[in-house]
Amino acid sequence: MIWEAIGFYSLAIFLIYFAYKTISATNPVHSALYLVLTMMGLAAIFYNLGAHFIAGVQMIVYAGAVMVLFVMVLMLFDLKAEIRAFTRGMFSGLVKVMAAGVLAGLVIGSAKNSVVVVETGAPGQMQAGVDVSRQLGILLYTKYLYAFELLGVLLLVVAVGVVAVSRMKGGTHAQR
Amino acid sequence: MPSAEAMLNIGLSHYLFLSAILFSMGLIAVLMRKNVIVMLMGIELMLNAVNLSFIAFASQNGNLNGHIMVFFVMTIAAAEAGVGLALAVAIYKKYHELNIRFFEHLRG
Amino acid sequence: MQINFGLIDVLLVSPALALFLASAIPLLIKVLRGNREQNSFATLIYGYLGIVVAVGMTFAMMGTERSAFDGALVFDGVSSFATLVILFVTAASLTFSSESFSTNDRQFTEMLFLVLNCAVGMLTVAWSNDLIVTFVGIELFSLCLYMLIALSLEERASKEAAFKYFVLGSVASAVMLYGISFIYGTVGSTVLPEFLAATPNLLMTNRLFLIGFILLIVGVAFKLAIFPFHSWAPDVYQGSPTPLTAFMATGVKAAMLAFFLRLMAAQAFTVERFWPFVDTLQWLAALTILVGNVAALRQKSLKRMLAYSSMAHSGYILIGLIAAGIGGASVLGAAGVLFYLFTYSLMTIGTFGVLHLLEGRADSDLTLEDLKGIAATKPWLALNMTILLVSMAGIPPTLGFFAKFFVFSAAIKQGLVWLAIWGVVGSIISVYYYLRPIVAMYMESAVIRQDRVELRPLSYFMVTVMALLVLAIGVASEPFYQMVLASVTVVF
Amino acid sequence: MLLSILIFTPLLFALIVALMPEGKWVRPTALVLSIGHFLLSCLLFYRFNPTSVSLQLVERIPWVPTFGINYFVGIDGISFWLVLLSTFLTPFVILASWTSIETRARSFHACLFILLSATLGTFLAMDAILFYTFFEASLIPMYFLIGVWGGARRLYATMKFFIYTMAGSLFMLVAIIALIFLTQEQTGQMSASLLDFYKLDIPFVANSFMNAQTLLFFAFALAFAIKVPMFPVHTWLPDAHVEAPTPGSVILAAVMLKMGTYGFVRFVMPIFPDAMAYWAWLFMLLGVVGIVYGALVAMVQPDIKKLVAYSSVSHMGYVILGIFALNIYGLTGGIYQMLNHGISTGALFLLVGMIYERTHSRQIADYGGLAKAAPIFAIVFLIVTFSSIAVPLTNGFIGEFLILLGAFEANRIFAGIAVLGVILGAVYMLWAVKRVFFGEQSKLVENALAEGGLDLNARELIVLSPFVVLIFWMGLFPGDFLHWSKASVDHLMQNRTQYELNIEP
Amino acid sequence: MNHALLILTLLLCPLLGFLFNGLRFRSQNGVLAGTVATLAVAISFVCSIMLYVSLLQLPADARVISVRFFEWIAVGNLTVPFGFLVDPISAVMILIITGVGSLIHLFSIGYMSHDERPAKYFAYLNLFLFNMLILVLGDNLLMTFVGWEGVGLCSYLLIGFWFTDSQKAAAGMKAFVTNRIGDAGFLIGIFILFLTFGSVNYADLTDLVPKVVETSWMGPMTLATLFLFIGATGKSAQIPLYVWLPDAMAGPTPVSALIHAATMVTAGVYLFVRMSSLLVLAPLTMQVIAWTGALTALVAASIGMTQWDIKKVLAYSTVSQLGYMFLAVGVGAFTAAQFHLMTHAFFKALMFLGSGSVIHAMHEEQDIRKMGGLRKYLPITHMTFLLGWLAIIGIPPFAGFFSKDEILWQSFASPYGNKALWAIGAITAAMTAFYMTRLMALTFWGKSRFGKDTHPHEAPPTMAIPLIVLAILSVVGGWIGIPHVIGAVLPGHPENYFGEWLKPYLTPAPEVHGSAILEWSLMGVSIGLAGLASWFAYDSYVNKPDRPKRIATAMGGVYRVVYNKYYVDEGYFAAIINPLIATSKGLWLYVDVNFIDKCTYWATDLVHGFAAFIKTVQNGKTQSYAMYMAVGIVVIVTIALL
Repeated sequence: MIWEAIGFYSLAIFLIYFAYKTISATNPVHSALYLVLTMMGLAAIFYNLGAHFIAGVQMIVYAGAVMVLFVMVLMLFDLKAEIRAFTRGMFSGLVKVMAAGVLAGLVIGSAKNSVVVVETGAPGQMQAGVDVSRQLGILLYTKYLYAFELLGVLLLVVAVGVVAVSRMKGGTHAQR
Repeated sequence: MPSAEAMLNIGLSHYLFLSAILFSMGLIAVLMRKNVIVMLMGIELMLNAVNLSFIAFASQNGNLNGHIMVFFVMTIAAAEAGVGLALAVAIYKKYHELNIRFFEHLRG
Repeated sequence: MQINFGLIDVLLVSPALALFLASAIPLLIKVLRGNREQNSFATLIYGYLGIVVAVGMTFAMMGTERSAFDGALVFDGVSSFATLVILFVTAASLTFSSESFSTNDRQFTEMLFLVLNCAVGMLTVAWSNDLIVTFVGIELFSLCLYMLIALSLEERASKEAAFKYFVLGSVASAVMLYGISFIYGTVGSTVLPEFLAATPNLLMTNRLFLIGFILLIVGVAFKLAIFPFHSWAPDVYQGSPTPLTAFMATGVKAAMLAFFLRLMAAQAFTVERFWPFVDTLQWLAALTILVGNVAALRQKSLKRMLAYSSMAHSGYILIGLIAAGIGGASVLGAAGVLFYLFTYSLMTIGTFGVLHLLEGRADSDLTLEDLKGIAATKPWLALNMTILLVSMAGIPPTLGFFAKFFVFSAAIKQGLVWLAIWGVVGSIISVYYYLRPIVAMYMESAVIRQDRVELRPLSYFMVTVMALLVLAIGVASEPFYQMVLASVTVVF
Repeated sequence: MLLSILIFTPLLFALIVALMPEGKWVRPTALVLSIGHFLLSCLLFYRFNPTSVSLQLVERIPWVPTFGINYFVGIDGISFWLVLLSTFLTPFVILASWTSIETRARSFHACLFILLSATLGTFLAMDAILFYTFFEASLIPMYFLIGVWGGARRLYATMKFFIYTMAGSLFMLVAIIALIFLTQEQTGQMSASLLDFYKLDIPFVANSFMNAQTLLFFAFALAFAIKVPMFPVHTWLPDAHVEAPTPGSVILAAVMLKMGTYGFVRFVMPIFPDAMAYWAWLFMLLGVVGIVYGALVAMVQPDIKKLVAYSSVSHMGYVILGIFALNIYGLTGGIYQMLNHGISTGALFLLVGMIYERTHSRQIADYGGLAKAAPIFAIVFLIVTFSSIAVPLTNGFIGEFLILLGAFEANRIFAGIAVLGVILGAVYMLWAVKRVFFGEQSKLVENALAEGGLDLNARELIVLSPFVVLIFWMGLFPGDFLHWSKASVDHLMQNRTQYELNIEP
Repeated sequence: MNHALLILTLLLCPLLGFLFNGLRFRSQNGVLAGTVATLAVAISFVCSIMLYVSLLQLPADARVISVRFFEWIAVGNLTVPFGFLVDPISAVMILIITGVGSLIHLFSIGYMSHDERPAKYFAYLNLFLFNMLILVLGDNLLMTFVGWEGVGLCSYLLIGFWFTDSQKAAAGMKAFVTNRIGDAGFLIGIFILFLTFGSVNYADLTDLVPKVVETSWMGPMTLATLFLFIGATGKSAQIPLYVWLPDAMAGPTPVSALIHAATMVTAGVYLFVRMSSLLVLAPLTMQVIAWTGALTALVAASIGMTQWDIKKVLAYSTVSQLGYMFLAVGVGAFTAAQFHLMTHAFFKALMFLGSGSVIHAMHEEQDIRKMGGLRKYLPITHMTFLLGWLAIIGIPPFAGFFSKDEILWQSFASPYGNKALWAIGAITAAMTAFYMTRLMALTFWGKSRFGKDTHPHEAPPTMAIPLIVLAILSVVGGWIGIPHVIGAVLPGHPENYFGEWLKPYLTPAPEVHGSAILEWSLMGVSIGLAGLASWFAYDSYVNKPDRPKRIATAMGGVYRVVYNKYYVDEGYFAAIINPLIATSKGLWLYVDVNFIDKCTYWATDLVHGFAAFIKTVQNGKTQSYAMYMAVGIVVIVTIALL
């Protein structure tokens, strides 16, 4: 138990630190790299929570693909470190920080004294001895088949759309 | 202050705390960063925080809907990142600027 | 482990399939023919074909309540109604797009692809019975819209609008998703009926669920442009090409309202623990009406004005939603919402269509000045616009009046008299800005315009149809209302 | 079918006129159509049974049955004359605008016909929602009449007119909806029919504002008060009148203002008897203030059309006073005064318009000595003036006398103050007459004389002569007119608290 | 002949005359217009006589001919017939009206021969007679009111007949508006009577009214009669509403004779004679009437003594004489009032016509300082005027003597009267004698003071005949009402025919307690005073022309005040009219434009301000929008969690 706690807290501190660095680094490239670290930390936590498949996907899709995309784009723009990381405005800044903080506080406060887990006979109920990934697959291709296919459509749409947008006048692959 | 036992007994709420903190940090990035790319990173951070919350609940609830959701969210987040970056590229080409404060023409 | 789905499920989702196929075919043709843009009219025909098939399938499947994919999707009156509205506005805005300067160019095929898939996303939201599916649907149409806006030839503001919409929309989705995670965590499921069944109990005991529920509603409210989540709407509406503004102002709302109505069916608002939020929601409705109508007063850009006005209409719809949610005679409220939705769609498509017809260039942002003297040069268009605006102001015997009448009736029936009165006050303010274009068209002398606008027959026809429908259904609203009533009674 | 034909043929006419080619045939066509319509409406004299207290010539077709809304029209003594007034005025308005409306004649006549249709619908509707529909719909053509063919500040005036009126009526809509649900509560069936509203028993608490009947009463009263218009919500009227073209002013004054007072009689009086009785003092007070205030302000107006407009405020104050006197004299007088005001103020606006057409000035100060330059005009104007200031044997006297008598029975103080209006009415009208018609001829008049005749031509005389005839006919033989409404009015007054209206079998 | 037909003819003749002349108002043919109009009135006069004869044939206590043509207004309990009533009271009136009226019409033919619009003039005149006949014949208060307003209307038209003169038009308007004030009171009186007794018919009222004398000011009868009296003060030019009558002299002189001397202005008196049975039940009102009448008589007479305009003098004289009549009404001497009404109609019409003849002869000159010695030039006018003068100053046996003396005696001896009233009456009589003699002296006697280019000429016969007829009437008119004391000593003991005629229809004059000797001596006093004043005036203005000026200087301020008519007009302007106009302007500018409209502007400004605020909030910054969302979420969640 104590080791579990130590593991959690060290991961948590790791995560929060790098998340903080992500949002405060003046150089966007640094931000992106810190974000990669954060994602990896999250993957560790997922693993810790028994979501091994998800942890793997997190590492591959996020830390691998998405963040590489970010870094690529940043490199494309050839950005230097900025003088200021944040937009101006003392008062609005304060309000923003407070709003975000209070939101977190509200969630934390509520979570602390009201987490009640309802046992349901949901179809996704984990069955002992069956592999999580297999169950996931079954769910995806039965109940969430439509959503899954939709996801495919989504990706296709994004592919087509992004290309189209980029080909626009003034885009990276503009035709005129 | 919560008791030491509560601190040490890692449960759902700890993960939720962590998720909430990460979520609000992501939100702060969106709210306050000048650079649009970093704002996009903030959004990714928020989505990740939500994922954390899902996974924590899933392990608590013992069903896989959470995992499915996370799977979907990840895909969508990737797509979103793609679209966001494409838009960023588009506006960069137009304005040669990534500072969010330059995009305030529509107003009033 | 049973796999309980079959052909019937595929048939049920066939409208979406039809749309997707219809969107893919011209794209395929384009790719196969070496990335050469086809005749836009041919492309449009494919789109129409898909829509027609979708409409046919919807009608074929209508009548009984069915669910598909193990309860992930549900097909009942509300969803078929929303489906029809979405398909209708898709057809209309496609028509406008094909004749618009800012959308009809070498990438019209991609454009059509995005629009139709956007409609698929909307349909999914309207059908979904599972929060996961809902979320995917929302993301699908949102992403499509971001890109559609950015695709506009209109250079000045569309990129900015797309980016703003993207950032704010993503934040809103994240928030909504966060709410879904809480709901999932506390209910243990994302399936809507289970969630709704557990709602009354959980609202009493579980704060996390409460937050989750509220965040979910916030996510929906963002799409509906409810105060204070409305700020994106005017900027985005103004920056988008007009046909797409019409599309997103109506289609998105249709989809989200169908979903919202499902939420309201839980009668969560009857739970005492929830009353502070219900009160807040009433205030939000009031403020939405107020802010929408007041801000519209001082807009120069007509599109922006209509954006604010559509925000105000959302406020009226919200009144109906609240009336539907607080128990008692909810049917009235729900029927009012759907009726208003339809009315709103007609009027909005129509007015934006008129604006689109008046636009002479890709990046024109029409102001009142541009409307001056239209009555003399384009009398029929001016008459259509007048009918539509009068309907928006809610003056009988147009459809707009009956929409307001049904919503106010529901509110008064449910004891929300103050909201009805507030709505009335909003209407009074709104009269001013709805009349101003009429003033400009009829009562002020024309300004000489440089750009000649050629005839755009399809759009013209569409606008006329809208105006005539607004009048005709207005005079004979009963059969239509009966239809709406029948479609909501299953849910409520 | 007669009533529906009456209501909807003008729409057809509007279509016909709108689709005609622009040219010299537009006006004659419109004139012939409107005369035909008037003759059609004269059929009412044969079809309407004045001795019956029931609703007659009823047509009832379900419209929105879910809410108990019907297309339900019918006529009784209260609406009888208002219908005829509307149909009567239209041909003359068209004739009067023969030369003054120079642009877009087709649209103009189409607007007039649509307006006619809406006003007839308002007076004939026996279903609250139908009434509301016509009540609101009448705003749109009038909005165009003022906005397109109006004077310099027409945009301001037309907007003010529209928003003011709309503001009031929307509260009425809320109240109507509430009443519909009340019928559901009390009879088990939703109904927007006035006949069912009359049967409602709406809870009322004296000395309190927050009770159902009082609130509903005020919602209705506000709508109608703005329309009438009563002090202090009258300020839209002068602007609208001044900017409106002559036909618009005439219809506005003669017909549209009546919608407000008609609403008081048709809706407020039988549906909210307790609240009406309890708050009658307030409305009598406002009516009296309107009478005196309108007269005083009219007195100092430099613009003759504005003067007539304020005199409208004063005259309509009498109608309100009469209605809220809640006795047979006041009510009969009020209804009679509605007609009188339609005739005399309508004629005044016509006259002002005719002279404006020649001199292009409405400033009283610009005139002088007109009686010599245009004697026939002066004579007609004087006759109408005497009608307006209620000289006996003209129509105005009957109405004012009955109203004041009724008011005196109800409240002596208010009636005493209202009598001041009789004096002030003479003051402002005759003062204006003196400044415009008497004295030396002004430059304006001389110039106009030099350009051509100032006096009325044959067409204008034809327009005005029926007004003059009516002024004396109504003043000398009011029985001929009251006869048609007497049964209904008596019935309403005698059963005010338990009013029921049956449908003539 | 059928009574209904008779009455119809009586009424319709003037109306037809009006229509005939009115429809050809542009006509310059004065003779045709005048002849038609005069004929119309003459036919009416014949009808009146026939009606009178019809009455005579009825028994003395049932001399009532009542005709109802149709129901005019019938609402609720209120039924007003379009009905007419000929009884001895109205018979006297219609005789006077049509008789004097036809004479004045005849006179007008000559007088208006040079006018531009004679047809219009005669049309108005006929219309006036029509209305006046309705007034006196109406069998209910409302019909009376119809005529009441109608005559006011015609008076307005006729005073402003020469409307191109703005002053004259203003005078017409003043007359109408002042009358309207009275009419408003009249209306309230009708309301009170109707709402108390449920009827407006004279016959019903007489029956319905409880025969109880009211002592409270707030009693219905007192209030009603007081309000009716307000009406009468307007129409009959009593304090405080008399101011219009002198200005009304702006109209053509025959109009002044007919309307502002003989007929219309006496309507108030007629009304109270008609309502005498009610009036006696309200003694408080009678007090008010008596004192108002007396004061009016006195004040008007005093002003009359200082005026220089021949018509103004006569106008104030009329006001003063009307005061007498009201004094008579107030003391319950209804017969006397009616009698004086009649004699006054004769001699005042005569004098106005005479003055018209003078003015006609002097080419529209009205200032008596520029006349004098006209006796030579205008012998007929002078003779007739002289007879009128004798009548008005009360020299026996001229008409005025009998009526005026009756009033003075009653005001002294009646239980409603007192010595003060008599004293005022007597002083007024002296003043009347003074200013009338002054008028005679300055106009007809002494040296002529007009320029050489003026050549006064005697009136044509159409003008002379009415003068002569009226002069005869002024002489003999009084003989039908010879007081009992005088009749007792005269040969043949002529009875008071007039009193007997009216007696059954009037509330009998109260028992007079006083001896014949007292009556004789009072008679002597008044005649003596009148004679003295006349001699003084004659002496001052003919023999010692500088004396008046000396007296005026000696009187100083008092003279100035009286000469300026007590500054009543100015006072009304300062106290009522100007403040009213200022208030109205204030209401318009400050209430309508600057308050009510401003309020709506404030509302719109509020809305617009809010719109501006929203526009600033909608600042185009993506992050601000996100912030609104975040804050909104926080607030909503917080509220929901509370």
